[in-house]
Amino acid sequence: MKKLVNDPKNVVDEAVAGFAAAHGDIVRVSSDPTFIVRADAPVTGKVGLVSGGGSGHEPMHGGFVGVGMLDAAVPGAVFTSPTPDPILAATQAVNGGAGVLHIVKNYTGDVLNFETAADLALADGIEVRTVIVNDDVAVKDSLYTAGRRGVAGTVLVEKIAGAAAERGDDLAAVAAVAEKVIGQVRTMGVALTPCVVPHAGEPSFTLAEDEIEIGIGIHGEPGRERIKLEPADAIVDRLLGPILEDIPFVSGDSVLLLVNGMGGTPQIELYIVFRRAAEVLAAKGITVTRTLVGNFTTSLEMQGMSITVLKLDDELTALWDAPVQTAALRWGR
Amino acid sequence: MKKLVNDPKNVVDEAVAGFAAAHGDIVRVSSDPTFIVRADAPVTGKVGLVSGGGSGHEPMHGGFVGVGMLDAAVPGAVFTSPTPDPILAATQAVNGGAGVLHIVKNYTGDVLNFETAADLALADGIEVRTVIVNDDVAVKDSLYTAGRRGVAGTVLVEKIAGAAAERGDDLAAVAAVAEKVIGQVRTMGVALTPCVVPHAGEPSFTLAEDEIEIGIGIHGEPGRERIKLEPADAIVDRLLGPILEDIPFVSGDSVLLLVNGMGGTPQIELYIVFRRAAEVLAAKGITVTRTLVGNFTTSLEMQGMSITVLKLDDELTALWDAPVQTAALRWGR
Amino acid sequence: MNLSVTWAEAWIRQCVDVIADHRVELITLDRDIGDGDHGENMDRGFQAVLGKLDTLPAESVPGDVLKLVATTLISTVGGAAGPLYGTAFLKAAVAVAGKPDLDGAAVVALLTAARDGIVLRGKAESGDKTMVDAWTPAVDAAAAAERAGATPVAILVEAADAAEAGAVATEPLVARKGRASYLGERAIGHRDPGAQSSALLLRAAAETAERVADE
Amino acid sequence: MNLSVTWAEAWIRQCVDVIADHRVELITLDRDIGDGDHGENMDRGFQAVLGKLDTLPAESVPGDVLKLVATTLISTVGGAAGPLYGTAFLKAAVAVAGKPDLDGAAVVALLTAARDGIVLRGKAESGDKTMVDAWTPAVDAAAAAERAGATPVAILVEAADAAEAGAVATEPLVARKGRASYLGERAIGHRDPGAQSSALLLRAAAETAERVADE
Ligand SMILES: Nc1ncnc2c1ncn2[C@@H]1O[C@H](COP(=O)(O)OP(=O)(O)O)[C@@H](O)[C@H]1O
Ligand SMILES: Nc1ncnc2c1ncn2[C@@H]1O[C@H](COP(=O)(O)OP(=O)(O)O)[C@@H](O)[C@H]1O
Ligand SMILES: [Mg+2]
Ligand SMILES: [Mg+2]
Ligand SMILES: [Mg+2]
Ligand SMILES: [Mg+2]
Repeated sequence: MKKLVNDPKNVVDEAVAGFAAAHGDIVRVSSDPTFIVRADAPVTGKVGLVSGGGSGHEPMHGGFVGVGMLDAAVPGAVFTSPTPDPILAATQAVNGGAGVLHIVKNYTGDVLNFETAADLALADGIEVRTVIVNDDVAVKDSLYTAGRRGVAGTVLVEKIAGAAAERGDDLAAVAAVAEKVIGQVRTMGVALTPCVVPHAGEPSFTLAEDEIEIGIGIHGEPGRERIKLEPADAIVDRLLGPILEDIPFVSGDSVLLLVNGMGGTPQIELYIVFRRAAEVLAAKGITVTRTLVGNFTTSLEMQGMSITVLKLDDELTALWDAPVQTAALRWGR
Repeated sequence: MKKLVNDPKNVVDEAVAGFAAAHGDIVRVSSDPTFIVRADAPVTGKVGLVSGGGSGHEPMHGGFVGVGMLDAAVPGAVFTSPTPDPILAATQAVNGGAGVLHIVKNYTGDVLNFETAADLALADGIEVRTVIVNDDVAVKDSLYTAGRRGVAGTVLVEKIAGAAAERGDDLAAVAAVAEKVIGQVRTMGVALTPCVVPHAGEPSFTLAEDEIEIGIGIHGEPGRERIKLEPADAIVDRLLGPILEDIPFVSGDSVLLLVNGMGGTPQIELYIVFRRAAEVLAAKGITVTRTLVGNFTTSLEMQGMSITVLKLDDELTALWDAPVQTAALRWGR
Repeated sequence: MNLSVTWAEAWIRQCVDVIADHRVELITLDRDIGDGDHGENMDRGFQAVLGKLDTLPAESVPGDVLKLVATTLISTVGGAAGPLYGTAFLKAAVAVAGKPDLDGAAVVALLTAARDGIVLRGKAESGDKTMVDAWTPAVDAAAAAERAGATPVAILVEAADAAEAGAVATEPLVARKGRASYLGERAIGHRDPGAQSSALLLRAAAETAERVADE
Repeated sequence: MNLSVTWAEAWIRQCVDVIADHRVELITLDRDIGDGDHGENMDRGFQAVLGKLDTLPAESVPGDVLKLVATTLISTVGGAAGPLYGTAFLKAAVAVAGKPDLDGAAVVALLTAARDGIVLRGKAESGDKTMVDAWTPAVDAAAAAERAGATPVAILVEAADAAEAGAVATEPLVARKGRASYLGERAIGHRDPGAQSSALLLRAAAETAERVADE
């Protein structure tokens, strides 16, 4: 294992300290318990947005804290959902009196820990609503599994719900916008290489030199199938198929297309992927009106990517375009 | 070699096409010869800024084309400087009548190809000035080498000179600001793993499982020394030492601190590095007033990073803060 | 002989050691069919428990020990295992609350409450390839032994044996809960890490009960 | 026998083949002490040349062939090698401009102009571990042979031999120009890729001259 770390046990604390040092204009950081809030939290009268989960997916979620997006992010240990204490503390720290929305990716650990924190916050008199993001179409039969996983689509939920909160929507309305995005966003990913959790010191799985994993999760959970490496275009087609069938997306739709790097993928490859994905969508009469390309929901140093498609309407488009000022996403201010 | 590519020969063309598809609001793309210009080029009366070089360093330079930064980027083949034709064409495309600045990283190939293009542009009646970026302190004795290399400091030159051009400075003034940045910026990098050029198909060099290369160049050129892997803090200290000695940076200085990922480094590690670098600077009485953390000047999927320190004054700070709207750097609009 | 707070504390101290000793094994199991953190999560949690055990008041009863474990695991483990084990110990604590020492029925109540807590939170059924597949056989074996008049020590030994067999029996299963469920058929042949850690904790319970009974 | 446009064209066609055949070798040499693209760059350039050779007017002279090669390499190779070889062929073309066929003195003038072009652009000196270390011995050997009255074919054979020896002689050197200069002592033991490609091009010149002379 080759990593730029000191003691593996301190990875998250040191990174959060570095994050605070780098982005003091946008965020403040609490240690013990560890969480990140926007510099002006709590914003009186505004719904607070809290997300979180295991670390190792940066910039998600800390990179999305700031005006127009999240009010707080709660990083757990690497690939391990945070405990209720910091979630509760973050919820308290961002409560501006209009209630707090928890945006939770659908993993047993995240769901249970956020659930406990929400119960405790409620007992504290804070109104909490929870939305569960589960955009990963790689999980086929969600009846016989822990259900679809929350992956890169989470970024779009956080941005759009964040804009709704910023314009003054109440908790029910912000939750409704978040649910709307969750209902219209689908993702599927591929891994070319595994990643190494610092405290584990060894790859989370192994792939032969000519193998890739289609439908990978963001913690290295396996996907639908392991196949031989193919040209980029063929891989894109494999991912887009299940995504487009699922909702389904149809001719005439306007969509946001996100090509997300898993952490170790050169950007040049992400654009090769984007090119094909845009081409396929165009051929189906689907118009890409908004785009995002880069590392947003990563798996440490994993090579690979995911493709996310979100069906847009005027409301979602306007909320997407609204100003945002975070470490990782910024426009309009 | 595992990459998301189709035919390795088409990597750059396909990526540029994808870039155009993803960022049509910011850039236009010309193919044959291949270059990227901002959507509103040429801007009448504004000095045009052109940079370029081998591909594989994305987002540099295409990701920095847009309002407030570059007017054009010319991508060569992977790790191969572009030929004069597209440089000339880009120069013509961005000439708004106020002349064009070529921002060139100090590699023999880049220097020679830009030189030819500048000669041809001059013959065409376009006034061209050239600045050569050479911020890499890893190259010790530049008398006996091809000279210091241009690495991540280039991003800062492009941003600040771009802001100067945007505010209406004339060609001599924009060139002077660029030279000022070049005079005050220093960088050094480290590689944990090599990278694989698509058409070569094999790693550009090899490092044992416990080895790192201190002073790596952005094409996998070797650095000062190959040492055993150390804790992140120790590596940071090794890079910062030569950087701070060089100008030198002294107590009381205000600086911009850039921690740049080489392409395959998890962001969590970049922030661990940032934390230590900020700590070391603080201990020396040097104040970090501006920051940048992320993948800006990469070497494909290489794991590693570089640290860049730029001495700031009020003028450079104001130019850094000025609005910028590119695919990879954006604020203020 | 009934089990006192001496046993409860000895049990938890042994859990600390056992989990530390099996940290890598649990990481490896979780790497095979999960995300490779189970051993690290559990070790982090029990190390935190170790740091808190000395804060227990002198007059504590077994339920107090279990409650301390519960709150500490909830606030330090994270992931799926944190809330699940946290709830297990919390419900177990409630089941034996106030009792200075535990007879056979109380031991069965403790184990049953723990298992029910896991099921309540995680909604897994038997055969879903989770820690429930260690706990439910353990509870069943304990109840049967108690009905047959076994001592608390013997009940815990039966429970530990059954939990170990239950953990082994997860190997041929396809998972329907937790991360391993994404693997489909590919989970077959791998032991569930949570079932394995459960078996370790229950074996520690039995061993410390035997030791305490011998003293 | 003087060398006509038939030779010039045959030379360049053979360069296309030789570079394609040695693409991987040149990439490997450049990976060792550079950035691993030299073979790819040269192959891209000469493939482009191949595509243009048929556009040469029937009445072309050797200088026209060289000029076509120069402009094509400049606009397709990139990197350091593109401008350097481009300038070499351009200066060579100028040196023999208009001449329908080349005697020994013209061949020496061609080679000298090429070498001078490389030095003009790249500012490398002998011993800097660059392509100059193939060209300068080649020019010197050619000049000596010409002074001794050798035929154009023999002059080119001498030049090719010297270029090959020069390329081999770069191995023990520390580089002072190009990317290999960053390696310091670590460049020792590796042959310079540009010197090697230069030797290949000059060997192609000699072999095609021999072949054309035989026909
Ligand atoms: N719904 C559930 N019900 C019961 N046990 C579960 C459930 N989901 C997961 N588990 C248990 O949790 C274990 C994994 O714990 P751990 O690796 O610490 O958490 P995570 O899966 O969040 O990384 C699994 O091996 C399984 O025994
Ligand atoms: N200043 C120079 N003068 C002469 N030859 C040079 C100089 N710099 C580089 N070269 C030659 O160019 C070769 C490298 O070419 P190539 O790999 O195509 O370009 P790049 O170095 O830009 O990747 C070197 O092996 C060397 O022979
Ligand atoms: Mg986990
Ligand atoms: Mg090159
Ligand atoms: Mg796990
Ligand atoms: Mg090269």
